[in-house]
Amino acid sequence: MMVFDSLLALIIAALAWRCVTVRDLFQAIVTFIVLGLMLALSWTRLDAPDLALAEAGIGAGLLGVLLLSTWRVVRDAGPDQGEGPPPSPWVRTAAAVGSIALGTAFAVVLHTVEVDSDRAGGLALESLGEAGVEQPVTAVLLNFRSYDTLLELGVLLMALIGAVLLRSPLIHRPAAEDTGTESPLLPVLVTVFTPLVLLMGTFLVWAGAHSPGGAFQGGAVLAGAGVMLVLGGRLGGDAQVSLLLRALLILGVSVFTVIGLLLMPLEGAFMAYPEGLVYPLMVTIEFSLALSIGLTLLLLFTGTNGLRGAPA
Amino acid sequence: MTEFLPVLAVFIPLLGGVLQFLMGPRAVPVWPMVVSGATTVCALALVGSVTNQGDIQHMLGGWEAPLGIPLRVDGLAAVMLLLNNVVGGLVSLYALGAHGRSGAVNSHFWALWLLLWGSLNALFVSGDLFNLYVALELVSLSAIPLVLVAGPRKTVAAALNYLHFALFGSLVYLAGVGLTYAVAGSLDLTLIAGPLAEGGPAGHMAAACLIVGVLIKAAIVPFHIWLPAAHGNAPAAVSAVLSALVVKSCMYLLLRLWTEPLAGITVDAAAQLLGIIGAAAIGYGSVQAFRQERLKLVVAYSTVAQLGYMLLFFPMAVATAWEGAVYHGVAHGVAKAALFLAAGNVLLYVGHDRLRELRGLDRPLALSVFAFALAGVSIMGLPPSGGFIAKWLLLSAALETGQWWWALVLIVGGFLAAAYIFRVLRYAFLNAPGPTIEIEGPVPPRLMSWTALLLGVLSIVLGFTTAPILGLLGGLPGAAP
Amino acid sequence: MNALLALLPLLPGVLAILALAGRIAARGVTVGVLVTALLAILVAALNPGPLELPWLLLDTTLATDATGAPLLVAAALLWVAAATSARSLFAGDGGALFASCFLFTFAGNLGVLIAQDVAAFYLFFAVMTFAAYGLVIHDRTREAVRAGRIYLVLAVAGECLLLSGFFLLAAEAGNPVAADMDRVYADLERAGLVGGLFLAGFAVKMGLIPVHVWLPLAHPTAPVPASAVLSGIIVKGGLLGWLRFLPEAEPALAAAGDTLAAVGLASAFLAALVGCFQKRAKTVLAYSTISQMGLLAVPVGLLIAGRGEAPVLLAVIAVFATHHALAKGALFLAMDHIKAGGRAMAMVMVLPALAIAGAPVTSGLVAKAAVKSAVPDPLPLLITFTSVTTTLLLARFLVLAWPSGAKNAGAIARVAIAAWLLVIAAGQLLPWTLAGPAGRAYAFQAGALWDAVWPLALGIGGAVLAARMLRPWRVLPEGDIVVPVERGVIGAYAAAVRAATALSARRPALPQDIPWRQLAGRLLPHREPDIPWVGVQMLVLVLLLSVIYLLAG
Amino acid sequence: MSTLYQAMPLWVLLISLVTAVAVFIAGEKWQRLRTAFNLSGAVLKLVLVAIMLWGVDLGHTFVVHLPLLPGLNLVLQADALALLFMSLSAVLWLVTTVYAIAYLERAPDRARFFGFFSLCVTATMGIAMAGNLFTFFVFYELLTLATWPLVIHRGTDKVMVAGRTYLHYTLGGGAVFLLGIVLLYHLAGPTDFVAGGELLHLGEDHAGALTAIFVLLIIGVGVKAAIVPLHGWLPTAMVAPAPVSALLHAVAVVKAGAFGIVRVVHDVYGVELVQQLHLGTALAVVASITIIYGSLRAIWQTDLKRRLAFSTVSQVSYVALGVAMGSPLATIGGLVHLVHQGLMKITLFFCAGAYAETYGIHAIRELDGIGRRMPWTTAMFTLGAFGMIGVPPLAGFISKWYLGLGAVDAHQYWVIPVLLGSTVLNAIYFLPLLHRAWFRPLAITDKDRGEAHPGLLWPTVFTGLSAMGVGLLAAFAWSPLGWVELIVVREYGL
Amino acid sequence: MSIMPEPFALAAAALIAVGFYGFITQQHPLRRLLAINIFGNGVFMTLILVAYWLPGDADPVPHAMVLTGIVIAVSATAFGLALIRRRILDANRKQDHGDD
Repeated sequence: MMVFDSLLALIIAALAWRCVTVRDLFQAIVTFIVLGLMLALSWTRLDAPDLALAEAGIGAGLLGVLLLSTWRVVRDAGPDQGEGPPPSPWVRTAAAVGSIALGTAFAVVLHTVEVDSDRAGGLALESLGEAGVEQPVTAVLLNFRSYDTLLELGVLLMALIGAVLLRSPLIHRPAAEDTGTESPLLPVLVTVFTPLVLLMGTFLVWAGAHSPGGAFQGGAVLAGAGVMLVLGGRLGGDAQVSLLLRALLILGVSVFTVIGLLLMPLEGAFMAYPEGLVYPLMVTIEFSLALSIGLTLLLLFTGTNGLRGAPA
Repeated sequence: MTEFLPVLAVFIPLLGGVLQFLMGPRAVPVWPMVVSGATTVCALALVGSVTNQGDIQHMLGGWEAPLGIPLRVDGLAAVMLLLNNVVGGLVSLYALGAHGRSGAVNSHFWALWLLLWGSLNALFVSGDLFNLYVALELVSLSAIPLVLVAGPRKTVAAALNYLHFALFGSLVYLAGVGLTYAVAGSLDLTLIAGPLAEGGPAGHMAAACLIVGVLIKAAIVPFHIWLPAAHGNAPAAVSAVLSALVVKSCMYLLLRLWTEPLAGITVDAAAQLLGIIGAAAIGYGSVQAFRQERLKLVVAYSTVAQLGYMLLFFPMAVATAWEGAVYHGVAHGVAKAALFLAAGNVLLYVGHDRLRELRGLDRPLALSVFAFALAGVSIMGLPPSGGFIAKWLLLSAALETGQWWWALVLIVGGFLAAAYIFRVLRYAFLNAPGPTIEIEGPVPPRLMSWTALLLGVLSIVLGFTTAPILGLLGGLPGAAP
Repeated sequence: MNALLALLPLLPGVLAILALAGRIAARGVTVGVLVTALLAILVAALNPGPLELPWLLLDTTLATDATGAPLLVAAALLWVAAATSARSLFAGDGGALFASCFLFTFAGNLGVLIAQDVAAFYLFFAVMTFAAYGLVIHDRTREAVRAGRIYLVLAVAGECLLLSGFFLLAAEAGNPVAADMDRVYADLERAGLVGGLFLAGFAVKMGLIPVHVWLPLAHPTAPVPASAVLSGIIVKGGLLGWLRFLPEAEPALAAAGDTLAAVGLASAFLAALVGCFQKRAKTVLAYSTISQMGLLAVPVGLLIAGRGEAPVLLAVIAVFATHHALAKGALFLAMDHIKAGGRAMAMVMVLPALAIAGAPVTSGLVAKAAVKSAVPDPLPLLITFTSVTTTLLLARFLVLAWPSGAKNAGAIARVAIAAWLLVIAAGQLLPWTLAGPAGRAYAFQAGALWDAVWPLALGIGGAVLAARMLRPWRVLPEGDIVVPVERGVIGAYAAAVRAATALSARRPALPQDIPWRQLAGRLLPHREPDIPWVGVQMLVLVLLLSVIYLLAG
Repeated sequence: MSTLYQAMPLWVLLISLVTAVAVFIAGEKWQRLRTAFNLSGAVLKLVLVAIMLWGVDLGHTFVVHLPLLPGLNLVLQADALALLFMSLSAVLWLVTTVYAIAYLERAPDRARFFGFFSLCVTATMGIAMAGNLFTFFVFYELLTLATWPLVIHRGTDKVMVAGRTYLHYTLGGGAVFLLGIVLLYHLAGPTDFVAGGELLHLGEDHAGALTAIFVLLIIGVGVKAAIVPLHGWLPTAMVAPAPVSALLHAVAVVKAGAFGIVRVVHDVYGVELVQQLHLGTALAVVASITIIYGSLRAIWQTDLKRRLAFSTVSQVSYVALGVAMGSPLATIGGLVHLVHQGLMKITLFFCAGAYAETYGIHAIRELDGIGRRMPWTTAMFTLGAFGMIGVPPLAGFISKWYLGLGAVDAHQYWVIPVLLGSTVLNAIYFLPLLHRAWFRPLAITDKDRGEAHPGLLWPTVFTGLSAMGVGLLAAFAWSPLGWVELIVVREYGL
Repeated sequence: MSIMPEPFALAAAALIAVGFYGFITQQHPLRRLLAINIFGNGVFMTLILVAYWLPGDADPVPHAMVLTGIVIAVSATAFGLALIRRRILDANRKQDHGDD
């Protein structure tokens, strides 16, 4: 296994190097996507299948699509995009030397780290019984450190508002039309696969309580389904936004917060759940989260205020 | 009830922002104002109860540390909350004038602003290293879109630069968090110091990453290059918040990290290095501010300079310096908000903010010019003002620790500040004929003028309210009482 | 009763302010002067006790004394005469100003005569001095302005000397009154210095050589009535200063007193000689004043030096001062009258001229005789010799002043002539009265008469001879030594200005000229550094901090 | 004594502060209301100061404490010395207000002017009543800030340059002063103003430090007192409107500096310590140089106000000279000059303003013959000028008198030539001016507008006669001299 | 931990170094975003290693942190991409106007 690990590590390093040094932007993006997949692979090797899923789905998949569609805009715009001149050789050399030093230092430091079990994670594993879910990561995300998760949803929402702010005055149609003409097969594929993907997403969310998976992964898959629909021309961005859509977007945050606040006087702490109700509450929260995450990611992809069904 | 206040202080504005997003333009301006009011009241109640009863701690989810995330409000947090919510409330009032009309952009503004407000409160009450990372990101990612409210066309480049730095800075910080967790096995701020000190090289690297990450986010020279464009081009209310609170929150974080998790491995050389960076910031920012040709850029560079003062705490690290640095943060926050709001009024009325063409402003915009002048007094560190008290404390600390060179930095910094502040006033008072007003906009609504003035007056009043605020702050953490 | 003392300076002072504002007419001024003069004579006659005003200035004391009282009478008469003949000057363009200056000078003059403490004396002295400037330059000619300037320069210099003397005096004695002066000096640490300063300071007013130069410049240019009071009574301010603020027979001041006497004697001779070589009558009179004041300085010097009996010397001084005040005043006033009245007036004028020369029967006789009686040998002889030079001088004066022919059409008020005649008459009577029986008797001794006659004869003879021999008559510049001094000062000033101009041309830039913003531009680039550069710094900072921590840990 | 009575310093301060705010609020529109505010504020303040004057004479103490930090209090106290300066300010504020109302009758931005004007007086009052160096500094800097808008009131480019110069000097001085205070605070703890100072016990161990701090403090206050070579701002600031020059040069700014010197020498260090460290003579020398230098420069000024400004440079250092010599008599001279110079110089500036306003006269050569058109103004000018020269019975004589006595008393005989030199130089630059005004033929050809506006004339007459009155009635117990003698008795513990 | 080099630890260090290098040397905003993400991935990798080193089951806390971190990084990157697109579109529009 050591050989495999080493090879994987080497590939990762090489891909990273290629990604930042390759001249062509498209190749850099593709390399980045591959790097994401390789990372996902390596993380499964490191007992982190949830993260591998998330990285593959969000970090490589969704972000990859987003990168590629941006690349299209960049390509169409031509060479001059107002970035600064390339840094001087001196800066380059200094950066190289410094980075190598930093990397070396980091590697050395990582090798000096000694880990014992007397730590927060150990405690989390011990307290799993009180968490209401069996999956430790989900327990941490939705119970022990649920506050982080809640705030993180805020980040997502803000990124979306930011993107909406940017797009709102633009009359820019996402690449729906031109993708539509690329392959006649795509709409069919979309029609067939979308329900499957949706189903898979729902399952992932559900499974999050017990095994790898959860709201983020599920949401990512849901978003992926949406992206497919968009690419297939079934769904399009819209300048108008419906109240329903918005309600769905904020569903996760609202449910999470409101449950926390409502139970706060009873339980004496924010986001503390009564013993018997932990599991149902978790599931409710998880589903609403997944829905909101998926929708947010999708809108981040289309970069529009809202969505509308497009005639097939 | 008291222990719920930190949660409410975070979630009233956060939920308010989210619901604003849901309700859209129709809710403007009633809903945002209701939320603003509630937030301010709640936060002030929180500060009040800290004043009366001492520190407040709330273990989220009922999980004890190190498992759960604690919300803690100690003196430092309470002071920052006070600043945040007073300035926040006043900026809301100002924004009622500037963004009070219904409309998609205004709706987004309010949603983002309330979210930002909540995020800042979240940052100040957080007692967990990783949660602070999330809060930092929350702050950045609500702040950057707010810059865009001024119209994407002229702000997009600034926002992009801002984003690069914010994102990179928080990842550097996150690397520090990771290493810290590796050696300490905990993320609770109060549990880290000891293990980190014994953590060997990993602990050292963690400290370096945490500090540099925060410095990048706090726009400390030389990591400031994104700041002037972003703060200088954002809408006035946003500029005020960004300069007064957002970068200040990062400085707050640095103070907290230094005095809590990093207290065990404090190294004098590092402290001196931070001091030198601070001095460089003061010098560089001030000179650049003096050279700018646009009003808002002057004010923005002033922020670059003023942030340096807080860094002077580290090399001195005595109680006086602690009080001075924090008080400087407060005074600068209030004064800078006033400056930006006043500048916003100028921009609104004149249609541009090119300094050389701002003549005879004091007649149509007397209140705003006056507000600018009052706040300028504090920025220059002249009495009677909050800025002066801070400067006095820092000066005392410099002499107390025998590090007289910081005293020189403080004094020269005051001069440079006077140079750019008076340069602005000079143009404002100039009576000579010449191009005055290109596009005569509306005279700013009273509300906008008076909020700016109120903040200006507040920055003077801070010169007299030292005792209660420093009483609330308490002494230097870890130092013998 | 003694409140009248306060009225003396106050009344003309108030009038002066009113005059300045143009609130009183020319006649009013004259009447005011007349009323004040009557009051002054009343005060001199009643000789009330001192008036003490502790709340005023630095505890003011006003009183008449042995020298002050007769001079008060003389001043009253002279000022009235001057005021009556100056009536036309009070009217017309600049008249109000002249009247105001005239009244202020009058106020100061009266004040000086009755002020007993240092501060009050200095006050009145200054008022008199500065107000008299307005009299000197009344004609506004270049000449007058020059005279005024030199007058002021010397006056200020004198004030400075006095002020420093007062400082030294008052530092130890507070604000002493004249009566206490002997006691004060006895305790004084630097009696010699203080006395010297006073001597020199008041000498300016008295016109002793070498600080006499303002007199020959000021008198010819000032209007006649002004010259009359200047020469007649104002210069006596210096005398009073000496008498009031210098002790009698103070050993520490013996040398100073002797010096004064010597300088006085020298002045008496030199001024007379220089005066002979002048071409204007009023200038000659001015030199005569210098000469006479020099003579007057002799007994004062002796008094201070303690040579001779103090009461006698004091009495002598009073007699001589009164005599000179009235006689010289009358002579000056005559300058106007002979313009209008011709020879008749000129004839009258001869009387005071003879008096100055010390001719028998005139007041000059008793005055000079008194002086000679009080001084030790060989001074009487020298004083007698001064009569010769004085006679020469006055001969020169008469020659110059004598009306050449038809009398001028200019009318002169009868009251002015009456006042003038009154001055002449009083000038003859008052010294005789003051001299007392002993003095009168001494003056009529044969020796004294002879001493009066032969110098007169010699002088007249000399004058005639000189008139024959010294043709063409050589003329010395007015103010003699002031001419080279002035030239030197002007040259030095011009050189200094040139030097200063040259210096200022090379003056380094002042702070406000420094282009701060350009400097800042040099210091820092306009563009912010780009991200790569900043990124390198991030890298460096991370590594640096790590290393620092590592090394310290 | 009730607390309200005890807190008189606060009320005095608030009166002018409230006036300032009220004036700002009344704005340009409500002119009458504004004027009413202004005048009633000034009168009320005068009344309050009079009450305090009476109280202090009876031995009452007025102290207000506002703790800012541990060991750092904002202290307002009214001792005899404070009241000297306060009375001067209160009286001259009223007078100048009346004058300024007339002077700026048709000018724009009057609300701004009068607002800052009142603020300026607030700062001056604060300086007068400051009970420690910290408080003094607070108001000292406030004064800088409040006067800047007045200096640049006209708003032209030239004026702005002057304003900048003003700031260079005053802010620089303030910074140095602050450094001195902090150092002293660090060395000796809180430094309250106490007669005789409280630092004597440190004299032996920290002689070097104390000397350095003294120099810093004196530089700090010396800037405002226009001690050479820190005087450069003063003549430049002459571009300000006449009432500003009058108040600035007679009362507020330069006097604040001079007053600061008095406080530092007497109430922080104490005469004994100052003499022990040989600082007194050094300060006296610097003051003397200033006196002579200022007078010399004044001679060659062709602009009336600039000449007066250099005259101020010279005259204000009399105060420093007086306190530096360390003799009670000299101190009397210095302190009383604080008031006397104020009265005389304000008169002169009022006159200069009246000339400028009535006939547009700025240059000295335009003064020719003006005495005929404006006899009262010129008479007052004459009084002021003679006062400056030191001619009795004017105020300047009394000051000079006591300074001279003090010099003898302190055995600093070299001071006497300085005083005399100053007298001569004063005569050199004032007498020709008077000559022009009275005796030259009229230069201006404008139509005869007669005397100055009554609003300009009467304040001038008042101050001019006061300048004479305080000299004439110097021996009177309630005269400035009498009050100063009281102060000196208390300061020296005689 | 161990003397033996840990391949993934080296990979994490490499990602961090390369990411930093990319952040410095890449001037195109999109590529700088990529570099930042690579740096982030290095940090995530570090956290996962820390979790992995816990004796017994993997430590869930760093995992949760990484998950949160990924979502934040992705949303920020998505926003960044929107910014980049917008900037390019603005530049194009400006160019068009220039041509007009």
